[in-house]
Amino acid sequence: MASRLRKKQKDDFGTAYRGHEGQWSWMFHRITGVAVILFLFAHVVDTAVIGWGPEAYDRVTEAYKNPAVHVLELGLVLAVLYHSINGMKVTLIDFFPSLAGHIKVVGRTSAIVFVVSAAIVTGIMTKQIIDLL
Amino acid sequence: MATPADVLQDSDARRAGGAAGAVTLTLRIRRFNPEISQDSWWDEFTVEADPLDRLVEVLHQVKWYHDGTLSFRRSCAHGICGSDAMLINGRNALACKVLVDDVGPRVTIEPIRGLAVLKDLIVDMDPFLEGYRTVLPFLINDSGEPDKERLQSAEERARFDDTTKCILCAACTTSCPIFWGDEGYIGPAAIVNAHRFIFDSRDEGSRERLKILSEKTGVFRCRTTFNCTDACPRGIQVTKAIQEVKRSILFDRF
Amino acid sequence: MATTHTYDALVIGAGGAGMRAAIELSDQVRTAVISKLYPTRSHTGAAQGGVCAALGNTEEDHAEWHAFDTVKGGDYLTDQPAAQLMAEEAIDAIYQLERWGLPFNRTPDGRIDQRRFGGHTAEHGERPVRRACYAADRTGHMILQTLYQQCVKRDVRFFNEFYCLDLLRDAHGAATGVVAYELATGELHIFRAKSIVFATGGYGRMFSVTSNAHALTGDGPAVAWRRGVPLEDMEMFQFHPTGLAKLGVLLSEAARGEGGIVRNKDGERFMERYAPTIKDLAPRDMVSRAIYQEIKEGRGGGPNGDWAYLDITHLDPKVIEEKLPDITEFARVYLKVEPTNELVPIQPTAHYAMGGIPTDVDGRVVEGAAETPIPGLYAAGECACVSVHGANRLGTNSLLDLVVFGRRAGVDAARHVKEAPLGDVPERPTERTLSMLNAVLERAEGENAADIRKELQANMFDLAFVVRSEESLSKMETIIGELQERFGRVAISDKGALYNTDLMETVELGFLLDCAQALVVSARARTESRGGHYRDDHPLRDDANWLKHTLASRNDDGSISLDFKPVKMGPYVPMERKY
Amino acid sequence: MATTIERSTTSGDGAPRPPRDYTRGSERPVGGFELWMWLFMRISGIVLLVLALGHTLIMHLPSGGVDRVDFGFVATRWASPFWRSWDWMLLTLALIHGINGLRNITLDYVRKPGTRFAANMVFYVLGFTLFVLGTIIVVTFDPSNWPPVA
Ligand SMILES: Cc1cc2nc3c(=O)[nH]c(=O)nc-3n(C[C@H](O)[C@H](O)[C@H](O)COP(=O)(O)OP(=O)(O)OC[C@H]3O[C@@H](n4cnc5c(N)ncnc54)[C@H](O)[C@@H]3O)c2cc1C
Ligand code: HEM
Ligand code: SF4
Ligand code: F3S
Ligand code: FES
Repeated sequence: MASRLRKKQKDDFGTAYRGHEGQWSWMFHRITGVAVILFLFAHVVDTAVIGWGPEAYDRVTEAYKNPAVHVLELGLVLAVLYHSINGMKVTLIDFFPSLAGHIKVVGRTSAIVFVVSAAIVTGIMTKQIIDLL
Repeated sequence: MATPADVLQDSDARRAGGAAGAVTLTLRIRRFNPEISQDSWWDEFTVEADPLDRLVEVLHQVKWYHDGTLSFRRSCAHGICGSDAMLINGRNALACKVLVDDVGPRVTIEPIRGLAVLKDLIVDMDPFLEGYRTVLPFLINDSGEPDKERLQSAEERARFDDTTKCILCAACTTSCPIFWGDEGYIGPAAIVNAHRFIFDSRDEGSRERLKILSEKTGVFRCRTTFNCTDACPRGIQVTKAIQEVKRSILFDRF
Repeated sequence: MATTHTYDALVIGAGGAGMRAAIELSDQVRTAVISKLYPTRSHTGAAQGGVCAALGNTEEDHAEWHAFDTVKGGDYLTDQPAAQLMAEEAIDAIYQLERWGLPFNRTPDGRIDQRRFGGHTAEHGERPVRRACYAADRTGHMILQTLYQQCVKRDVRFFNEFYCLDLLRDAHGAATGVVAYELATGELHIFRAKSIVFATGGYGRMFSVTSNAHALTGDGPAVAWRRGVPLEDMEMFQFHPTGLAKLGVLLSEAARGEGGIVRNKDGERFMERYAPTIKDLAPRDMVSRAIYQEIKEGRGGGPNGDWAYLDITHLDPKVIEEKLPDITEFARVYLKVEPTNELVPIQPTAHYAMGGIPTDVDGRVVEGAAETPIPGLYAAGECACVSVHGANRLGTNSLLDLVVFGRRAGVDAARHVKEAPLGDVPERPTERTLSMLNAVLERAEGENAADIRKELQANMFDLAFVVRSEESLSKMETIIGELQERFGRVAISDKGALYNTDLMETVELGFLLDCAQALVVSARARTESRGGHYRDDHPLRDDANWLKHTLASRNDDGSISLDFKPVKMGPYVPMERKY
Repeated sequence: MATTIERSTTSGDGAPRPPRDYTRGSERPVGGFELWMWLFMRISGIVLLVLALGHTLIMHLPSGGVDRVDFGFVATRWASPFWRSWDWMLLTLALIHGINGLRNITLDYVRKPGTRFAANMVFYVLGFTLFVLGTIIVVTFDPSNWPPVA
């Protein structure tokens, strides 16, 4: 009987929870974190190829010289940027609990810092991509 | 300066404006009844309501005049007992603290998340209260009792005032993305109640509590998403309290 | 097919009174607490203003003054020895709560702070005194939480969301157990015990405008009454002057304690006319009646001219934020009124039941004028009538009642456990409950309980509220008769076993009807005005004939007979109640 | 019916129990693995702010971006012990930081303890292997093993 009662709803998450901005910033933080660590796994391997000599390594880096990779590269930089800025925000709130009382200001500030720096980075890198084409 | 009579006219005028006529409200309610089906379904009800009606009374209208099987918990009807936390238009709130006016003509109501649904809007509160119990939510002071009161300055008292307001409604814990993923996480409500004692100058059990809270299910699972603070119907600065607890574990100071 | 549980002691209800008794009991004997709500959902948590004791922390005060105020506040229907005992034990009871961790507000020197409250005076009515200990305006919340915390500490056994539906008595009349309905499964349980403490709270839900929770339906008194226990002073119901208009949500008297003023639609501070000495701090019944009078004379505001106003705009915003945060929020949330610069529309609201299950000062339920205790049966809190509140309870005296008499009931119930054997329960203990539930469940079509409830509440509000008369009460009696009869044909749509709140709401309505009937019959008999009971056909107090308690009991044929018992007097001689 | 479930928040039998001394162990310090990992995440985060963000910006922003990167580029860069240490620290901290992040995620979403353990082991082994691999390369890389092709 007990187990029948305790059945969890299958479609528990049918609708989105309209949470605090912090819910979304955390989600992005998590997603960018995972993206970056997955990239890192790959990056260690590709860099390690250098141990097999210039031919091997340059073959790898050659593969990177195409626009699609550059778009991914832009994504990576933005991810690191976002994760870092949001990570700093989290760390600040962790070490100064009183900031939690001003989360609006803190959250907005970090968002602005990200948007501005992301815009600059995107600008520069897009230009590079365009130049390359 | 305005005389009382002036102030009065103002407020009466405002109220008269606010209470203008009934509105039609469509409720979309997520239903579940294991006696009927193992799956949940949606029901829609249309009711007339005053803009200043509480949503819990609208639910009563449905239960009393449309479908008696609709089940939900409620008691005080003014936000003090913590019975009726539910997911209203995608946000946790007490149905008795949301007015028709606040939610517009269409309202979606679901049970709070992360706790097993037992019937309609009723969820199993036991895991939630179990979390509460693990943080030793009672004053611990074994160094003798005075004849009268223990002294405490107004500042010391103010230190934990915010977290004494908790009514254990679970709105915070069931809004926490971490709790949705893992109900082993002790959850913001338990931490709020731990905070209430950790920062009480009369308490001597804080070390014990902090040890419990620094375990894998404890306070370090919090990712500062602030959903809890947003959801708390008592306006408790939940995340701030959690951060203070983290800090006091870090520095072993309280 | 019901599960039987055996304990030494049972507590029915997990509000302030129930948990206070449970703490006392569970330290000594095997105890279970049965509650239809999770403990912290109990309505004790709604109490705002404070809990009083003559601690003398902020100014001179004495238990004896407190006892006097209680007796006078109760319009001399108070049993004076009980009031004296309560005022004396108050002091330790409060210190005990503090030592259990209750976060009272503090004085500058770190002691429990105290505030003024209606009817509490120094030197026998000379001037208001600071006697109410408080924790902002959530004193009841803190008491409830603190007591629950102590229960958690003691690992008290709770049966949550179990509805007590029947009392079991043995052949000699002793209480030997209860029948409870488990909401989660729809199962019946039999609980046997040597001592049973009823602490089920009030029954304000019989009125349409009330500060009481939906759950306050008089279950305890009704269950006892159906098993032959008389109900005392049921006509004595308190109507609190400052309920939020239409909703009844309470704005604590603390608002007036901190300097709030009641005004009519012209902005006049009319209490100056009714109680020149203490004005807005007059006891609740007087302020409620004054509001009624103002409304009757055309000075009420609002769309129907039946509102008065609470004015706290002149208070320091800091005081409002620090000492009245919750009630400020109520006004903002529910009426969208900003109390710091607007007047809050108010209406008297059904608030507190002075009457209930008759007990002595040890919480033992007593029968008849001779006060013979029913072995094993106890009651405490709002469902009980000790009677310390007489005809009108003073603000802050109820929370005190819970802890003082909750404790005393627990102590005596534990003593009884140690002395008495486990009594027998009847052969088929669940018979009556089953037939009651099945009758409703099996009926395919019939009356809608909600209609009956609504009519009961609306009529009680019109006919048995602040002002009553022979005419209104006899009319109400007839209406209740009709409603009872219709209730016999009630049908519900939820026939399921799990969380059948439809069924339980219906059962609760039955309890309410019984309590309302007892109230109206008693009120009709009392041909005088005293405290909360005001008859405009008998506007004066009549000590010669009515210095006595009413005891209503139900006969087998459903009719009600009234009995009386004298008020226990003491040092205070009844005099006119002027403030 | 014996199968009744008792829904309540205690399982006790209602019997009185002796008071427990909660303050006894109060001299032991608080904290533990979760605290240190939590702290590590923040501190490594701050260091990574310089190392990782610096690394990405330096590598990807100046004109040419990753297109400049080839054997020669790395050889020149790693001629300086400063950049070698930089990259090694970045490697180490980012791996620990990232893998602990993944551990946190499994705590949140992987309910079965066995599966969770397995997932974490995969991450640890992978992380350790990459750490060893990376370290060997950073420490032992010597461009003179491959004389310039041109
Ligand atoms: C809004 C408000 C403000 C107040 N402010 C003050 C104040 O400032 N000072 C003051 O002194 N007093 C105040 N009072 C009065 C005081 O709070 C109550 O009288 C008191 O709390 C009643 O406590 P109780 O323990 O008797 O009942 P409650 O706290 O109401 O508890 C009743 C318990 O009984 C249980 N129960 C009921 N029926 C059943 C059943 N059939 N089976 C099982 N369990 C059942 C319920 O689950 C609940 O746990 C206030 C009251 C209200 C409504
Ligand atoms: C190569 C670089 C990095 C990688 C691979 C990485 C990866 C991760 C991952 C996977 C998480 C777990 C996310 C979660 O639990 O929700 C995480 C958390 C975190 N990261 Fe990073 N990160 C990197 C750089 C940084 C930087 C530069 C900072 C900036 C200060 C930072 C700060 C944090 C913080 C504070 C957390 C904890 C947040 C939380 O627990 O919710 N990280 N990181
Ligand atoms: S902290 Fe707030 S939201 Fe959480 S349980 Fe307490 S009152 Fe409810
Ligand atoms: S929602 Fe959860 S993640 Fe932390 S800030 Fe609140 S507990
Ligand atoms: S009914 Fe009590 S909090 Fe809503």
